[in-house]
Amino acid sequence: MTPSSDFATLYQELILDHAGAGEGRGETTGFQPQSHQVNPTCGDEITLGVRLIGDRIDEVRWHGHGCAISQASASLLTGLVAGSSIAEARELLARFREVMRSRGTLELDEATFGDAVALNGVSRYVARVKCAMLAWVALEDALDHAPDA
Amino acid sequence: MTPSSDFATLYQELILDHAGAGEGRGETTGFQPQSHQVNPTCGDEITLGVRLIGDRIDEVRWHGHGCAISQASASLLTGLVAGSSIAEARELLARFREVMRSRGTLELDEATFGDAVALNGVSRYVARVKCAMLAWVALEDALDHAPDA
Amino acid sequence: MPSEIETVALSEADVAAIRADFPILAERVNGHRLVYLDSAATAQKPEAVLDAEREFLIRRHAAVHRGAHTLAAEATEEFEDARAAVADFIGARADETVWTTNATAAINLIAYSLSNASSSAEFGRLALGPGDEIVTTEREHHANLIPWQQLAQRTGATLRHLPVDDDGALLLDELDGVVGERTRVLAFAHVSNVTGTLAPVSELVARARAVGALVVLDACQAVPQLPFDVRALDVDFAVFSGHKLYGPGGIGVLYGRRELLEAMPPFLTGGSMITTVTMERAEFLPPPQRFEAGTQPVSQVVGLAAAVRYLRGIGMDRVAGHGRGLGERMASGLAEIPGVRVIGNGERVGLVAFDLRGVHAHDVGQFLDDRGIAVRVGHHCAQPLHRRLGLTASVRASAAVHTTDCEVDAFLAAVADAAEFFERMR
Amino acid sequence: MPSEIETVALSEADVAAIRADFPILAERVNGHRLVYLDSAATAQKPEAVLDAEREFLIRRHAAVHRGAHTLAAEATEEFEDARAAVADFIGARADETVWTTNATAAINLIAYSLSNASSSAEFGRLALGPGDEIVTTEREHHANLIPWQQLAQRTGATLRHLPVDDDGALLLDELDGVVGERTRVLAFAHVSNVTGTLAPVSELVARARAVGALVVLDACQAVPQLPFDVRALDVDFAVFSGHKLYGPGGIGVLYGRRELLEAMPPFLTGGSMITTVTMERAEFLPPPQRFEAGTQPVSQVVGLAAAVRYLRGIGMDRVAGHGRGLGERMASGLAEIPGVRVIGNGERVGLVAFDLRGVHAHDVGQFLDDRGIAVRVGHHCAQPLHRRLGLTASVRASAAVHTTDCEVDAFLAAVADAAEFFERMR
Ligand SMILES: Cc1ncc(COP(=O)(O)O)c(C=O)c1O
Ligand SMILES: Cc1ncc(COP(=O)(O)O)c(C=O)c1O
Repeated sequence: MTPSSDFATLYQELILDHAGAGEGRGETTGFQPQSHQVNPTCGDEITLGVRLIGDRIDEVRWHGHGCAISQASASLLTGLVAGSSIAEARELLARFREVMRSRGTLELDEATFGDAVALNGVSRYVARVKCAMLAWVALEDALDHAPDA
Repeated sequence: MTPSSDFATLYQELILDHAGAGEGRGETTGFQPQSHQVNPTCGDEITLGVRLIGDRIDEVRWHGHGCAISQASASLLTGLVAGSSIAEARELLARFREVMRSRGTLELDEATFGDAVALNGVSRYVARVKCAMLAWVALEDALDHAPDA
Repeated sequence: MPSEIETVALSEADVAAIRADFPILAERVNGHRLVYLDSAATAQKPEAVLDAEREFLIRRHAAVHRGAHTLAAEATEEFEDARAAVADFIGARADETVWTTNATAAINLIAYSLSNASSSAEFGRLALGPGDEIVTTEREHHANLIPWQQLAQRTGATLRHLPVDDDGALLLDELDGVVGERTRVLAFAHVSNVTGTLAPVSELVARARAVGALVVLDACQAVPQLPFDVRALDVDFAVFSGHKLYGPGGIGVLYGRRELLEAMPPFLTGGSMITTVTMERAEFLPPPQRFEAGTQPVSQVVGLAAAVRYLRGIGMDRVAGHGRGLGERMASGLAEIPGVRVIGNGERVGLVAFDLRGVHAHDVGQFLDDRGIAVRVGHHCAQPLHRRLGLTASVRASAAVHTTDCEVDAFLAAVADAAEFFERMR
Repeated sequence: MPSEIETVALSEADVAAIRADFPILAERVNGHRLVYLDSAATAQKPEAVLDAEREFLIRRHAAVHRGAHTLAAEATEEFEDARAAVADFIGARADETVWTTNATAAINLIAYSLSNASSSAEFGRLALGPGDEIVTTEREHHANLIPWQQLAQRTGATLRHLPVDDDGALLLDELDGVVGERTRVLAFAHVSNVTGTLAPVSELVARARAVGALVVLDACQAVPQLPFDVRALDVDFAVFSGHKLYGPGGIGVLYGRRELLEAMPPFLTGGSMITTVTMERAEFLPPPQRFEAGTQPVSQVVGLAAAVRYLRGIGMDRVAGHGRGLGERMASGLAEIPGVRVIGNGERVGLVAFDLRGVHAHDVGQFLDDRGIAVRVGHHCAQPLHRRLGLTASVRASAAVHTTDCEVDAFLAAVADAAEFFERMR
C-alpha cells in the first residue's frame, strides 16, 4: 500500500533529506543567546544557539532529538535565518507561525522561504504543528534573550 | 387536590399525632448511655438517652429536631422499648431496620410493633428511611456504649 | 447590583419551545407531570448537550494533548475550541480558564495551591502563614467554607468571616473591620444558594483591592442565571460547575487571572501537566495545563461548550429576566401563605428558600413531591447560615429556563395546601 | 503472575458481535476504516454505556445524597447500586469504593490525605515525616510518581524507587534493599502502560507486608485487561480510571481497605461529606462519602456500572485471553520486522510498545495514521522509563475487546512498510 498524497507531501524528499542532513546540527557551546525547548507530548527537545554580529544573525546551531518534521524544520530554519537581521528573523517567524497554525488555509511563499515551503504540508496536521514550530520557538526565545532585547 | 393514598399512609393520623405529642421528648441529663446522631442530608439531630436497670431498659428520653417521620419514630420507639431487655431491644432494632430497608417488600407486624406499624409506609420512600431510622440508630449506638456492652 | 443588569423576559412561546429541548420534562412523578424546581442543585440537560456528547463519543472520542493520530488531534482541537467558547462566555481568555471536576474541586485547587506555595521556594510569592487572614462569609456554601478552614489549618493562617443580618444579607458595615491589611483572600458567593440574592460584589471587590487581598468568587448560582463577565466584576478567581449550567456532570471551571495562575504551583500532579520528569523532580507546564493533571473529561467539556452555546442562543439577558420574574413570583406568592417565612430580601434570581412555621422542610418537600414537584429540602450545604437564621432546614425552590409561571403557581398552591395539611402539627 | 490467570479466547464471531456494540468503529480515517489501537490511553465506549448514561439523564437525573424528592431518591439509589456493582467487579465492598475523577485524582487523594494526616491530631496515625520513605518504581506512569515526589516534598519524607533492567522489568534483586523498615508506602503499577507486562505483585506485596508499608496498586492497565480482585491481590489501595474501562470520562475509582479509609483525613472538602459544620470547623462523614466532596458525576457513575456489566457479559477470563492473544501476536510480529525493538519481555496484556531504529515515533505514528491506524506515540507519561531504556519516545499499540487479528496484521504490515519508507533516514 503506498502512502496517501497528503502523507507524501508531508514527508516529501526534501523533508527527509533535511531531517537526515540536519543543517546547523552541532555543538552550541559558545553560541549566545541560547534556548532549550521541550515538546511535552513526546519529550522531544532542542537546544538552539545563535551567534549574533550586531543585530545580525551570523550563524545558528542546534542539537536535540525529534521527528523528521522537527529536524527538517530546524535544518531549514538554519539556512533561512543565517545572515538576516533580528528584525527580519522575527518577521519570518511570525509568518511561519501564522501559516503553520492556519490549518491548511495559508502557504509559505517560495520567494521568502525557499526550500522551507516543503513544510507547507504540516499546517494541515494540527498535532504536528508543534513539531515544526519547535526550532522556531527556540529561536524566538533565544532572540528574546539577546543582549539588546 | 388531596394527597395520594401513599402519602396519606405515610402521614397517617397516628404519625402526625406521635410527631406532635412526642412521647419521651425531654431533657436527657442523667440518662446514660446516650447517643447524639445527625442526619447529614438535612442536619436533623437527636440526642437519645437510656436509663437501664440491670440489662433492662427502664426509660428512654430524647430531644432534637426533625421531620414528622423522625419525631414520630422516636416517639413510637420510646413506648416500644421501655421495659424490654437490651437483647429484646436489639432484636426489635434489627427487624425495624430490615423492614425499613426493604423498599416496601416487608412489613412490621402489629403483635410485636404495635402502633409503630404506622411507620410501614416509610420503607417505600428510600430518602425517608434515614428519618425513621434516626432515633433507632441513636438507640443502637447508646446500647453499644452501655456499661456492660 | 442586580438592578444594573439589563434583562428581557422570555415569552410564553419562548419557554414552550425551550421546554421541548428538555426530554426529562415529559416524565411523570407520582402520577403528575414532573415540576422540576431543583435546578440550583443540578440543572437538567437540553438535548443539544446530550447530543453533542454522544456525537463526540461515537465519532471522535480520543485522549487529548497526548496523541498524534487523527482522532486525538481532532479531539484536542475540539477540547480547546470548547475552552475558548466557555472562556468567552464568561469574558475570560482561554488560557485563564482551567477545567476542574466541579466548583468544589476548583475552590480546593485554589486552597491547596496556596498551601503548596507556602512550602515551595519557587512559588513562595503566594505563601500564607500565621498572621495572614482568609475571609469568607457566614452565608457560604460548605464548598466555599471548609476548604478555607482546612487551608487555615494547614498554613497557620486565621479564618474570619463577614457576618449576615437576620435576613441572611451580608453586613457591609462590618466589612472594613473584617477585611483589613492582613487579609490575603476574600472568598464569597456572587449569588447565595439559599437566599437567591446577590452579594454587593463591587463593594467587596473594592475593599479587597484596597487591602491587596485576592478575590475568589463562587459563581455557581450566578453563571446559570445572569450575564457574567469576570473582567467587569474584576475578580481574581471565579468558579462554577457545569452541571448547574445545563451541562454534563464531572466538569467545572476555574477562572484565574493569568498572572496569578502563572504564579501558582500545581495542585493535582500526574500526566499531561509536565515538561520534563526525572525520578527526583518534575517541571510543570504553564497554565491551564499545569492544573489539568491526568486524562481530561473530554466529552463533558464538549457537552459544556454545547450548553454555553445553547444559553447564548437564548441570550443571557433573557435567561436573567426570566429567572428574575420567576423568583419574584415565587417569593411574593410564598409571602402570602400564612406561616411562611421567605428567607432573604431584595432582588433575587429564580431561587427562593422558605420556612413553614412548625413544619419540617422534609415534610413540606414530601407533600410537594406527592404532586410531582421537586424541591430541595435541608440545609443546602449552608449549615452556618441556617443556624444564624434559627433554622436547621428550609425548603428551596429554584427555577430554570424551562420553568413556567404555571409551574410556579402549582408550587405555590401545593405549599398552601401543605400548610393546611400540617396545620394540626403546628 | 500472568500464567496463573485462567483465560479463554474469544472466537472470531464473538469479536464480530462485540464490534457491533462500538459505533465509533464504523468511522473512516484518512480513507481507511479506523483501526483503534490506543485503548490504553482511553477506551472507546460500547453503546450500552452511552445508552445507560443518556437514559439516566433524560429520565432520572438529579443530585444524589442531598435531595428527598423522587428523582433525587431514585438517582441516589442508582448511584449506590452502581457503586456496589463496581465494587463487586473488583472484589471490594461498596464502602471501600470511592469515586474520584480518574486514577490521577485517586493517587493524589491518597498522597494529599497522607500529608493532611501529618498536620492533624485526629488522623495522626498515618502521618509521614523526615526519615520515612516512600517507594515507587522506575517504570511508573507520571501519575504514580509526581504525586509521591510532591508528598515527599510536603512532609520531608524521602522518595526512593525500585530500578528496572534494560527490558524495563523491575529488578527484584534490589527489592529488599529499597523497601525496608523505613518504607511507609510502596506504589507500583500492576501492568506497565509501556511494557504491557505484569509486575510481580505477590512478591512486592509480601515485602511491603514484611516491613509494614502500605501498598498502592496502580491498576489502570490491569482492570480493563485481567480478572481483578483486590482481596486476592491483598493490596491496601488500588486505583483505576473509568475511561480506560470502556466507561465514561470523568470517573475513576479508589479502592481502600476499610480500616485505612477510616483512618484517613479528607482530601477535597465541601458539600455532602460532612455531618456538622460551623464557621470554625467541620465534622466529616465516614468513608466513602468523606472523600466525595461536591456534586458527584452521577451519570458517569451509572455509565461505569454499565461498562462493568458489559465486561461481565463477555467474561473477564475471555477479555484477558483475547488481550493476551493479541499482545503476543503484536509482539512476535513486531520482533520480525528489521530494526524494531520491542520494549519489555515476558507475558503481556494486549499492549506493546516499540522503537524503530533511527525513526522517530511521531513519524511512524503518522505513517500508521495515514492508514487509519491509531497508535500512541511519545513517552506515554513515563519519561524516566524511556530515559532508562535510552529512548525519548516509543510507539505503543494497545488492543481492546473489539480488536481483531486482522487489525493487528494491518498494523504489523504498516509498521513494516514504515520501516521501509523511512529506510533512507536511518
Ligand atoms: C498505568 C497508568 N497509571 C495512571 C494513568 C493515569 O490515568 P488517568 O489519566 O485516567 O488519571 C494511566 C493512564 O493514563 C496509566 O496507564
Ligand atoms: C453557591 C454554591 N457553591 C458551591 C457549590 C458546589 O458545587 P458542586 O457541588 O458542583 O461542586 C454549590 C452547589 O452545590 C453552590 O450552590
